[in-house]
Amino acid sequence: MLCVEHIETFYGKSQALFGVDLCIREGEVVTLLGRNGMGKSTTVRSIMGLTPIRSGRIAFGKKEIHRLPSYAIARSGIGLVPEGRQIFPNLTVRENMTATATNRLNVPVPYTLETVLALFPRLADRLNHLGNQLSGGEQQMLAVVRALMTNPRLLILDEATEGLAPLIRKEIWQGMATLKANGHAILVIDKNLDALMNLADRHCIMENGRVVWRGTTDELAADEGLKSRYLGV
Amino acid sequence: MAKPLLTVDSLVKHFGAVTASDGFSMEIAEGELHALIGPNGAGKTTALNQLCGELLPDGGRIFFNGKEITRRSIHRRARLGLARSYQITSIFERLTVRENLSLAIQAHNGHSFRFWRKAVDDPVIRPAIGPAMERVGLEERAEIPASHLSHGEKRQLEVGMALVGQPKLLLLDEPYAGMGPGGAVELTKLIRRLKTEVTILLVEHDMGAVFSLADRITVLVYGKAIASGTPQAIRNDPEVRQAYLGNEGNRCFA
Amino acid sequence: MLLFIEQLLNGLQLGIMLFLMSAGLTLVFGIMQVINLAHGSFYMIGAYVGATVAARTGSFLLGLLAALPASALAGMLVEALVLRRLYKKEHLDQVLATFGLIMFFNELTRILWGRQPLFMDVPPWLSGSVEIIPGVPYPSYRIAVISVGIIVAVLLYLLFTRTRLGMQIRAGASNREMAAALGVNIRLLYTLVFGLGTLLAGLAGVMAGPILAVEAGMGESVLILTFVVIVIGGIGSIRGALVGALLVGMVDTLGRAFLPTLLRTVFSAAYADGVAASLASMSVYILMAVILVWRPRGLLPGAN
Amino acid sequence: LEPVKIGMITTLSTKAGYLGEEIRDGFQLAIDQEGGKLGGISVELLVDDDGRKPEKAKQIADRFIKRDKVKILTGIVFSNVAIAVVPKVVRQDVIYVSANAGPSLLAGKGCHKNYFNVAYQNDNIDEVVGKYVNDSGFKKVYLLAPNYPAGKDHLNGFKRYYQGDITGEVYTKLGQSDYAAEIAALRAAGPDAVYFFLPGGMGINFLKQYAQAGLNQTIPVFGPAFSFDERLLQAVKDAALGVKNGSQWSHDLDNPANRQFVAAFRQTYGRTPTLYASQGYDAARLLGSALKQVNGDVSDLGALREAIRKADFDTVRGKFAFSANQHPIQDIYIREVVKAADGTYTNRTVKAVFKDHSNVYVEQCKMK
Amino acid sequence: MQIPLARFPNRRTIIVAAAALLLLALPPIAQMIDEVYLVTLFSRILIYALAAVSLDLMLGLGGMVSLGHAAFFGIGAYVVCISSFHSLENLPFLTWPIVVGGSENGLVVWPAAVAISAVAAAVVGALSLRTTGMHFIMITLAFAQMLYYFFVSLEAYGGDDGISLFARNTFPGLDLASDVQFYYLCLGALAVFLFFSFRLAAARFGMVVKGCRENERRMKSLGFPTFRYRLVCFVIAGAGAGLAGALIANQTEYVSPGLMHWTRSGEILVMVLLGGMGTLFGPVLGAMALLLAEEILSIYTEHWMVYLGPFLVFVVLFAKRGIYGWIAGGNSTHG
Ligand SMILES: Nc1ncnc2c1ncn2[C@@H]1O[C@H](COP(=O)(O)OP(=O)(O)OP(=O)(O)O)[C@@H](O)[C@H]1O
Ligand SMILES: Nc1ncnc2c1ncn2[C@@H]1O[C@H](COP(=O)(O)OP(=O)(O)OP(=O)(O)O)[C@@H](O)[C@H]1O
Ligand SMILES: [Mg+2]
Ligand SMILES: [Mg+2]
Repeated sequence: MLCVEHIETFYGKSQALFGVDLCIREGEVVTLLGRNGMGKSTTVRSIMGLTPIRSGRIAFGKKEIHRLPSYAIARSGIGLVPEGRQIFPNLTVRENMTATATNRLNVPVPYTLETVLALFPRLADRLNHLGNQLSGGEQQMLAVVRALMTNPRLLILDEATEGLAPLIRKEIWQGMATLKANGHAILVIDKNLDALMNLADRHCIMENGRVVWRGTTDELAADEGLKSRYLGV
Repeated sequence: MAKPLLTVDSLVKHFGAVTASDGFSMEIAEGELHALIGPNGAGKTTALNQLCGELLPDGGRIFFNGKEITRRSIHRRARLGLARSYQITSIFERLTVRENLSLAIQAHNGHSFRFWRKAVDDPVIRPAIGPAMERVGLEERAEIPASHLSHGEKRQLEVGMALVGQPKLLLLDEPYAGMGPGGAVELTKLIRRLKTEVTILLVEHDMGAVFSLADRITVLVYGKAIASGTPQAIRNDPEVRQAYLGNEGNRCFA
Repeated sequence: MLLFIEQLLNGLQLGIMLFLMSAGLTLVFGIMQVINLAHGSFYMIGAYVGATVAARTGSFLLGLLAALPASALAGMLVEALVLRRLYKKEHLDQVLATFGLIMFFNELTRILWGRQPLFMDVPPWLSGSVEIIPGVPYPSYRIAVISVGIIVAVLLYLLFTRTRLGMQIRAGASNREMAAALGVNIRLLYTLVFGLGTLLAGLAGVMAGPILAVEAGMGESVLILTFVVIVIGGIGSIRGALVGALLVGMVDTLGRAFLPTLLRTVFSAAYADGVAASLASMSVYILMAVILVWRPRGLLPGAN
Repeated sequence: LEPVKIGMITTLSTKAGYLGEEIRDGFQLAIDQEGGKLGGISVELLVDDDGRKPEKAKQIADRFIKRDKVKILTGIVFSNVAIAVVPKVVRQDVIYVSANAGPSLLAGKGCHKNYFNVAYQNDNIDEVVGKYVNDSGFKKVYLLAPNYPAGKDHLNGFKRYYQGDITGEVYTKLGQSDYAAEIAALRAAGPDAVYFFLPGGMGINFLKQYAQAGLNQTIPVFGPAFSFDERLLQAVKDAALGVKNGSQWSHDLDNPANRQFVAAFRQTYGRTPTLYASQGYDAARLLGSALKQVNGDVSDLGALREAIRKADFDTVRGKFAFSANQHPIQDIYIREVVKAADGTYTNRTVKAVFKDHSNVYVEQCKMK
Repeated sequence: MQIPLARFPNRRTIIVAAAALLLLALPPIAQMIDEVYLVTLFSRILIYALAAVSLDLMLGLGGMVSLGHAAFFGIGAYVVCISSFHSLENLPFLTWPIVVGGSENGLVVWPAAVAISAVAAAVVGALSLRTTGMHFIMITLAFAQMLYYFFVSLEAYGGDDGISLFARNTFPGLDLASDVQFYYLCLGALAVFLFFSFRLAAARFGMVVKGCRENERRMKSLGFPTFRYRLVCFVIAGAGAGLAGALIANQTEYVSPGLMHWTRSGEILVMVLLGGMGTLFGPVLGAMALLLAEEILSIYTEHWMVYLGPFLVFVVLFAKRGIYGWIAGGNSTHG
């Protein structure tokens, strides 16, 4: 469904990605692993068109998207939970959720205000608070909810469980499992390896702007050296 | 138990209808690593903000090192030896890593109404800067503006800046956020080393880290401390389990 | 007593007129967070186009109808050519660029329309006066200005707080990148909002035309006052702008009207008049300084 | 022979830019009529815009004097700019001929043998209205001016010849645009006439709002010519209709020089000249007469000064001579704003109130 | 800041050296090509450059955007003119408890101008620094406008008409009536202030102020009483503007409230931005560019603003970090 072919991305003059390839199929959960500063978030930003690629190709479904502006990429059905939350601080919680909410792909059972509030009751009593008045974890929930409510076909989670309490984190993983079951594709970046192993089908490990290893969950589990070499655990 | 370094006596803080601290009390003994945990929105960051002076409490008192500091300004608390790192990264984006750290060093070495000598040549700053960079593992990034660091590297810098001033009490608000699995291991090592030098209050949702590092844990729910004790006691406390841990404590350490 | 009520009304009227002028700036500056010093230029463009068309056709309404699209188009053009490239840059780059635009527009009007002020008259159907309070005839045109101001206030308030468009605009103001990544065509939206802002500036210009001199550079004197209004009210909130405008209008009017009398009770007449006149000139700025010292973010700051 | 250079420092930008434009156009017309000459001597007019800023004007004066070796300067519109520039340049052995500003300082204590004013002393224009209002039997007058020294000077000029009561004397903010509060207070005070000095846009705003309040039907307004020149009037129109104002010149003054000037100006620029244009024109003609006498030789400053002081030219005002402080002795008129046959708004001379009027600062002037 | 001076002959040092040489040699050159008016033009430029550099100290270094900087400029100028007025008229300012009369001696008056502007800056700063961002811009504007209207209605000293300086101040060893000597004095003042600013920017104090610009909250939690540092920075900038004001009063031999109008503050701000904010040397180029452009364009066309306006826009869009950044290239800020 999403095909990233040999993309190179620069921040100004410094190159961050050196030919990254990545593929996600319908209904699949793929992870991006790697140490800090290896280019995971940059890959995500490139896909979303936030940091346009210098060369390479990105296709989503049948469409080439790497020359489209961000909003068009999002509208083609990709939802993003960015790293560092990035909720809109000057909007209320309710506004944060509804400002960009749509069901443009006509999902039969869309995420709506009611359904997500059931998922995160904590947000329900904060509906009229401004975004920047929320606690860190509440902001993180909001960022997840905001992406869900665009009802995407592909959901990208960049450190989406950062700062969440264990119980909530578990809820999120369960939610992801449900999404996957409903045929959504998911690209996850997270440090919580255990949870990822339960959820994901395939993994990519990045180092210095390149994908240096890719394989299935079983292959990853089998190779302990891999983890210590690339992830430092 | 050693004498308390910090005593918090029934803090109250309201934000409109929300009561973020609701008679919150706790004590931190000199030399211990005290963890503060609790569900999202329980009021942990708010409590830290009141400790370091960014928010003034509506009620209650705070004692640090024997002195009441409830209404002191932020920078004076910092001078007394209270340092913090922020949950949402808060660094000097357009300054280089070196400059970020050198500011942190300056802060703890007398006033800075020095208009003539270059800061880089300052006899206080010069020798301290190298070790400081080494400590956070950013030597190679020294001349890079902080805005160009990756998220995780920024977190390292964030914690590093709080450490530089050799504080008496270090408030760490979710230092693990954004650290990759490898970084987390490194950070744990770092904090373990720090434990021997400084008293630490750690707010963290990474239970692995909390249970392996903390000497004592206080659990905050809805602005109140519902339990306080050793990790072992907390892990087995049914109330805590229900409000916060689920069965995670078990899974990691049982 | 009647005089006092009349002066209150004058204060209200000045306040609403100031609001009308600040409404456009509230959009551009308060909500989009773009510092547009050239905002006054669009006010001027509105007034010039309005005055010219009204003079040619003899109809105020046609002048109004021509001025609105003219200032909106000019605004969108400027946005697309210049400001669009500056959102990501620092605020100060916007200051420099729009300062240049002021120069350009002022001189351009001088070239196109000549150096002397233009004429614009109250439409005949608004030229009478009404006695709202018995014994105090009040010009109908000013009542029309008040009404337009209130309508604009209500519409803007609804647009920003009640519509998704309004939310998306505010979202874009705090984080363009995220808004785009969530599917908002922020570039188009901003061009349109900027156009709406300059359209409102043009509206204020046309409305002011019959009361004030229509001349090159007319925008700057208004500009500073509208910035004052917005800052007093609190950046980013329409309600704040309204409150700020009313406050400035009242303080300015009442200061001019009653300070001399008040001071005469203490000082000699000539001295009192002198001091009162100076204080009245400064009153708005004193008000702003006091409010900002007391509440550093203005009276009703928008969230940010 | 090299053409004689004349430096014109004037205001062409800012809201007041049209004033400088008028002076320049009037001056230029005189040169063009002689085919690039004044008094038979070929001249070169250098014009620069001071942007209404005193130090910029000084900078320009410096450039004119040092770089272009100009011996004759003219053109400044505003009194404060003149006060900043003139004392310095006249000490540098340069003749300054003012074509508009006539501040009291330069007429009195600060007078100088190299400084001539061909337009008026500032107070003249108010004095004439004061006298007229007084003679017409108004007993209660309300005064309005911006809160700055020039405002007070102008009102003092008015009061010098007006003997009745003053029901109110209000000083407004410089650059004020809304006069609703002042108008309400004025109505409450119930005067039988109003005199205002509000130059430029302030005057337009006041007149429009005064008319909209319906007061122009009940309480007559008087003012100096500055708010009633032919270009401003096109922006005020009906609101100014019937207002009597004071001026040393009007386009309908019946003398051959004036008839010729007005016709030529209209033909060249397609509009009726204002008093500023007449002053620019007179300044040029005055200089022409002097240049002719010294035969184009500006190196002998004494001779040039003498020649200027004679004022041997056909002024568009009919009669003109210099007083001891080198300001005009001239007739001063009351004019009325009327609508012309072609639908434009203009002034009609009502009567000459002062004959051969000088100024009160002569005594203070100890010319060196 | 530590980098540019360390790596020796780089583009930046070359530009600064070239500009310094040019400015030093200007009077003889002007004499040679018989354009002596250039000397007065450039002394005006130097004075505005000094004002712009002082603004850059708080703007570029401290991130404090002031739209009221001209107020301190004006105060400096007024101190000179009023003091000379009192000295000429033999009117003491104060008769009790001590007699303080006017003076025309530069060594007395200029320090007084600097001190009084600094005091004014301290008062304005203490009140303004409670706010940040746009509010700070506007509150500085408010104070400047108050001062503007105050001087407009201050009849004793000429009000809106302004007040003339009968003759330039005296200065031991120099004849300031000579334009060339005055020029070198201005150049000297600018050079000293610039050098001081460079040192300041790299010193501990400069680092702290930069930190406050980036993230004041963090500075506080590191233990800095940020308000004090920012206030001192504000005061130093105000004092610099006061010095520039004292010089402009001598250059023009005249001062009026127009010098404090917000548009003047705007122009100084534009000089800083045009030259390159935060570069300290950039504002010198900015002042030069803006004033020269005005001067030259207005010789050729009366509609010079139609060209100057788009030029400014062009600089913003295409010259990264102003003129200095454009010719010096790369990372030319000091922070
Ligand atoms: N805005 C930026 N400007 C310049 N360089 C950047 C920028 N953002 C990131 N980089 C650089 O790009 C590289 C990749 O960063 P990226 O954020 O993609 O890493 P990451 O794998 O997501 O790390 P983390 O786990 O810490 O979030 C890093 O070396 C970083 O320094
Ligand atoms: N400025 C504010 N205005 C209104 N409510 C606030 C404000 N700051 C915090 N709150 C509320 O107070 C509660 C406590 O917030 P706090 O940030 O202390 O939580 P926390 O324990 O740190 O949570 P987390 O683990 O998610 O970071 C939250 O519900 C939050 O919404
Ligand atoms: Mg990342
Ligand atoms: Mg928190």
